[in-house]
Amino acid sequence: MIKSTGKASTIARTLMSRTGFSSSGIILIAILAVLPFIPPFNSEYILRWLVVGAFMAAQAVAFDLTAGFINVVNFGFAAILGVGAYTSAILANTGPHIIVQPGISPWIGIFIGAFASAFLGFILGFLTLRLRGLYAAIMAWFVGIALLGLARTLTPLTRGSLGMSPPSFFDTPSNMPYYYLALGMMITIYIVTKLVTTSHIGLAFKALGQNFDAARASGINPTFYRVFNFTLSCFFAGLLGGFYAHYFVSMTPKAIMHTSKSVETLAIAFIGGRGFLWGGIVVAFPFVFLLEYLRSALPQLPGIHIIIYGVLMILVMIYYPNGVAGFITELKKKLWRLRKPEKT
Amino acid sequence: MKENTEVLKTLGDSILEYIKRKPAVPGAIAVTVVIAIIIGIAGGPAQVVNAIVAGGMWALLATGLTMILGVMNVPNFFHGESFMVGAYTAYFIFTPIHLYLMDNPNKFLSTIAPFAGFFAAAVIGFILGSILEKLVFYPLRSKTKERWVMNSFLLTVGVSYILSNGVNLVLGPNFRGIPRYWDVPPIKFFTIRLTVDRLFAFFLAMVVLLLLWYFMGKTRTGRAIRAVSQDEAGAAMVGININNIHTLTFSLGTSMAAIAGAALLFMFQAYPTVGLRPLYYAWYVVMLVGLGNVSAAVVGGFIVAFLQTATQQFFGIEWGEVVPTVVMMIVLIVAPSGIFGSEVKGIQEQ
Amino acid sequence: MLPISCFLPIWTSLNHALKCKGIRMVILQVIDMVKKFGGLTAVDKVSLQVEEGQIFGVIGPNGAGKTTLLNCITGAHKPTSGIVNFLGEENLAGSPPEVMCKKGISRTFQISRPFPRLTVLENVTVGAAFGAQSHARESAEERALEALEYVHFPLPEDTMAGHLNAVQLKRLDLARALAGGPKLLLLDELAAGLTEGELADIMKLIKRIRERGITIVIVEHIMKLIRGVCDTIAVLDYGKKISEGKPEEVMRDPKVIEAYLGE
Amino acid sequence: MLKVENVDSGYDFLQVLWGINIEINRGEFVALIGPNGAGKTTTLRTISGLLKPKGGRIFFKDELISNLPPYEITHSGLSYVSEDLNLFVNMPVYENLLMGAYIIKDEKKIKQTMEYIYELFPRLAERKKQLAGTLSGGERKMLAIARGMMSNPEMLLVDEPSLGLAPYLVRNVFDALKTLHGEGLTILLVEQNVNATLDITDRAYIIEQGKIVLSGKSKDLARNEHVQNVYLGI
Repeated sequence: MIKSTGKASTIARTLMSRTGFSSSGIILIAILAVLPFIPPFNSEYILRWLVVGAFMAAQAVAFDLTAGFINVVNFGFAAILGVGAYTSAILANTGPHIIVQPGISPWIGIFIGAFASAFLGFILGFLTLRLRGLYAAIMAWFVGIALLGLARTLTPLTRGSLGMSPPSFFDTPSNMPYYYLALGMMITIYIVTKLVTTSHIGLAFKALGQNFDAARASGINPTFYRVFNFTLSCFFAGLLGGFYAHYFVSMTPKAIMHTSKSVETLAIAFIGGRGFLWGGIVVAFPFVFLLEYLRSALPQLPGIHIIIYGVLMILVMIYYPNGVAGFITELKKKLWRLRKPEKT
Repeated sequence: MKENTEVLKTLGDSILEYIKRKPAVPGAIAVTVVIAIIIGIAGGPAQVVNAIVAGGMWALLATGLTMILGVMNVPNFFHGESFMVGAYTAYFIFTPIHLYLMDNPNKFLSTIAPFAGFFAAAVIGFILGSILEKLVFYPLRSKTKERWVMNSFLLTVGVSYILSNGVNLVLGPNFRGIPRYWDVPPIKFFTIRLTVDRLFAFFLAMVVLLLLWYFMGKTRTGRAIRAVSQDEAGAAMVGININNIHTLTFSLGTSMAAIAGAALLFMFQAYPTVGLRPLYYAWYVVMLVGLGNVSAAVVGGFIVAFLQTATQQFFGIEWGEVVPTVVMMIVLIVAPSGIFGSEVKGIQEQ
Repeated sequence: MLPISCFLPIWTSLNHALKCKGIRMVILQVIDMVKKFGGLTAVDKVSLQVEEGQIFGVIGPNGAGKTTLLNCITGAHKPTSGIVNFLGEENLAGSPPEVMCKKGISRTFQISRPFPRLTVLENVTVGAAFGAQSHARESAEERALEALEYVHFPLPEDTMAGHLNAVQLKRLDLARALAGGPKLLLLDELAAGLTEGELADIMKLIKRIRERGITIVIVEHIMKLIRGVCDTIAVLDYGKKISEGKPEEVMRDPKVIEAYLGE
Repeated sequence: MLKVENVDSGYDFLQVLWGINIEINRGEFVALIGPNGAGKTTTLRTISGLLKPKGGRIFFKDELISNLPPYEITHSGLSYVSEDLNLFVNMPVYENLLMGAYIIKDEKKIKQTMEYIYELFPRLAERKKQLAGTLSGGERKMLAIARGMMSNPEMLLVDEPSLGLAPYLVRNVFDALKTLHGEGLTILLVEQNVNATLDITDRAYIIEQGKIVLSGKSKDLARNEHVQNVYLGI
């Protein structure tokens, strides 16, 4: 009996370490889970910010899978997210505004949308296969612009710039269920990404991202791993796109697919720390709060939040290229080194 | 007589040799000519002329971009914002003069008034470039060179969003434009009607490019810029102050984009995100011809302008971004470093 | 004096007889390899034969095409023409590097190519996990540790590879190549920049690796190392093979003395 | 003329030089000899300013230069010909030479120097208009040395000019250096070709593992037991 609990706890511990949840990670998640019941956060108004925070955090994790590991900045990320959103929205449509009325439940549509995005990611992976670093980033940007153009052009399906109003997930005005849905998605995406990146696949990603030729000479097949990486990252993007469609219930091509949306995700992921995955999560919530607060407090200064994003990103890139997560990790190491002599 | 044929023969041989070495070059030019002829037949010669005018501008923009890339290895994402700054500068310089001239007509002054706008845009662009280089890229460079291309690229992305949103904050999202610089009737040329503004924009682009060519090829400083782009350590060894050359190059590139913005004010009104399309086309040219390849960027500008005109002609204006991207994908699959090949060292490294 | 070629048929049949008895097998065979860069012919019709268990040296002045030849064998460059046979598989020339690695050819680089933001252990684990004898992650890590120990890596395993110096990086490269469990190991100027003591150390290490049953091809500048460990050497000059044989013989070849050893 | 005082130097995570002392008088031809990786190139890079010393001071013509950026050191009359040459490969030979004279503004003087260089290296005169990237190995070395000479330096630092050259070309390069020295140039030469180097230089320093272990007249060093053992293979 005792032995088996011991075994169970070891398994739990390995699972914890594999999924990357340290005790502080568990505490963070617990706090996020009870947050909607604690006073300033239990108003619908603030709750909405929390939803956006979880949504941005999940995006940052999915984005970091490509940017932080295989070193390709996917500038078409927002556009691919938009493809997921549009697919799900079109599938859920019942109204006469567009030519098809499949009326599929959003709960199914969101996955079909994710697969559509994954397929695009698959293609993007192949397209950028022979291109390295910068070329791949610019190519992804072009693809993003083309997708945005398509969403605007295919008016019979998307109503073009007028935008669509897909149905919502839940039949309630409350943000509460959406918050848990977003949080759940964030945690799931994080766990899956972490599992992949701590396995030997993640090692292959990092090797390819840091020295392409040496990775190949060590027997890593670049085609498989890069395409796999893009496909997975874009699958998550599509999933989040579906969430966007059925949460905000109104969308235009520019509002979700524009390059500036990719840049927002990029800023959060990079300020959080490239290749750390959890950096984006730590940064996303305070950021969304700060920026939403600024937006509501200073309505006379439109776009101030993007300027702050920009300035912070520049400062981080110059003075702390490993971001917040890198800073925390180093701090921890230093503290640990300080504590060590006391022990002995 | 005999000498002449001999010269022609050697010339022919060297051209043949060149074609053998780089078959993509005549191919690209041939494709462009074919597209131009098709446009000419389907849309009339006016379309061809318009495409040539636009081509001059994309060439100017792409040259600035590719120069910064070649010399500093900085892939500039705020080139469009430099364009925007040029447009605003020209607007704020030209409009008051224009209003004054409406009350006190003066033929000479109204002829040269636009030049004040262009000149101011060039100067402001230059100053902006120097400030940003010293403020943003110099610190990064002195800090670390690791992952330089990607990091500097992300810095330019940050700068781009700060600039466009900053302008939005200060000046608002309103469009500010002018109908035309010169209030004179368009020039008629067979069936083509060409406004003086367009003609002049093209002329200005060509003059700037010629001046740049002279500067890079024949002057001491221009040679120093080329030297830095080819071997930084070697340049330092012969006594070139690399930091100054970097700042100068950056300022020149920014200034060129600003001139383009000023010259096209009659077409692109000034507003905070006006730079997006020019940025897209400048990058399109640079990717198409190969990163850092300055002379090829000029040819590429025209190729892209014809491609763009053809897309609008045959698919409609709303396909303006979709079709070129598909073409780009095909080109990059065939030639991963552009039609004319990349000349930037280190850009492939990670 | 009879020309040497008269003895060739005899030598060939002798070799064949030995091979039939399984005494020495040819593991790598390069036939008429040519590699051109634009107008420059970097490797010009080079043929090599490396027997199993041999330490084979390739020497020559700078720019003689040694590294290019190596790149053509490992697939990093696509040869213009020529044949590569390895371990009984015919005509592998032009296969991508990852395929060659899986087939059992590992290499080190002239200028080491680490994964700078991975630890030393992770660097070597990459080699172990994706090399010729790839296994699951855990056992890959064990084999990586073993390889690090084998090459006497002097620093802790959790050092970031980006913080190593050139000599340590060469060791890391070697450990990574070994961890893949190769049949054939190609070493590109492994000893550049070493002191006398380190040189003796690396020579011992190379011999130990051979004792594990790994065939080794060395591209090197340092004659002392070549003389100390190689069974056979080939000399390249301006892309052509100008001599081949036992080190002492080759050193006496007037062509080699003229081209390489100089004054 | 050049005085290197207790210099420590190296790269980010690696110190290569440990308290190097070198002193060279005007008009001397001095060699710096040592095995691969001993820090010869690092020494030259540190003197020329491409690397910042971690400790110690360097004086040139009694002026402190160890805190100056490389281009100012070139301005003060010290020219460096590096091991990897650092030529401008997409420029023709004459433009490379022009770049060498970057710090000189007097056109006439540039022209004179260029003519003198062409006399010294007739091979370069023949290939004036050829791109530097298409020259052969020996011609490149010549061009690098010629470019170093174009700034009319008072002292030349030359890093392994014989590396990868055929023997007769090495002799050419060494002859050129000898001629330059004969005309009053101070030279610090880094070499692996110990025999030939000790033959043409006045004095030499031996560097091992980042420290100067021996110094003295070249003739004496050639007879030194340690040198004979390690470098001359006797």
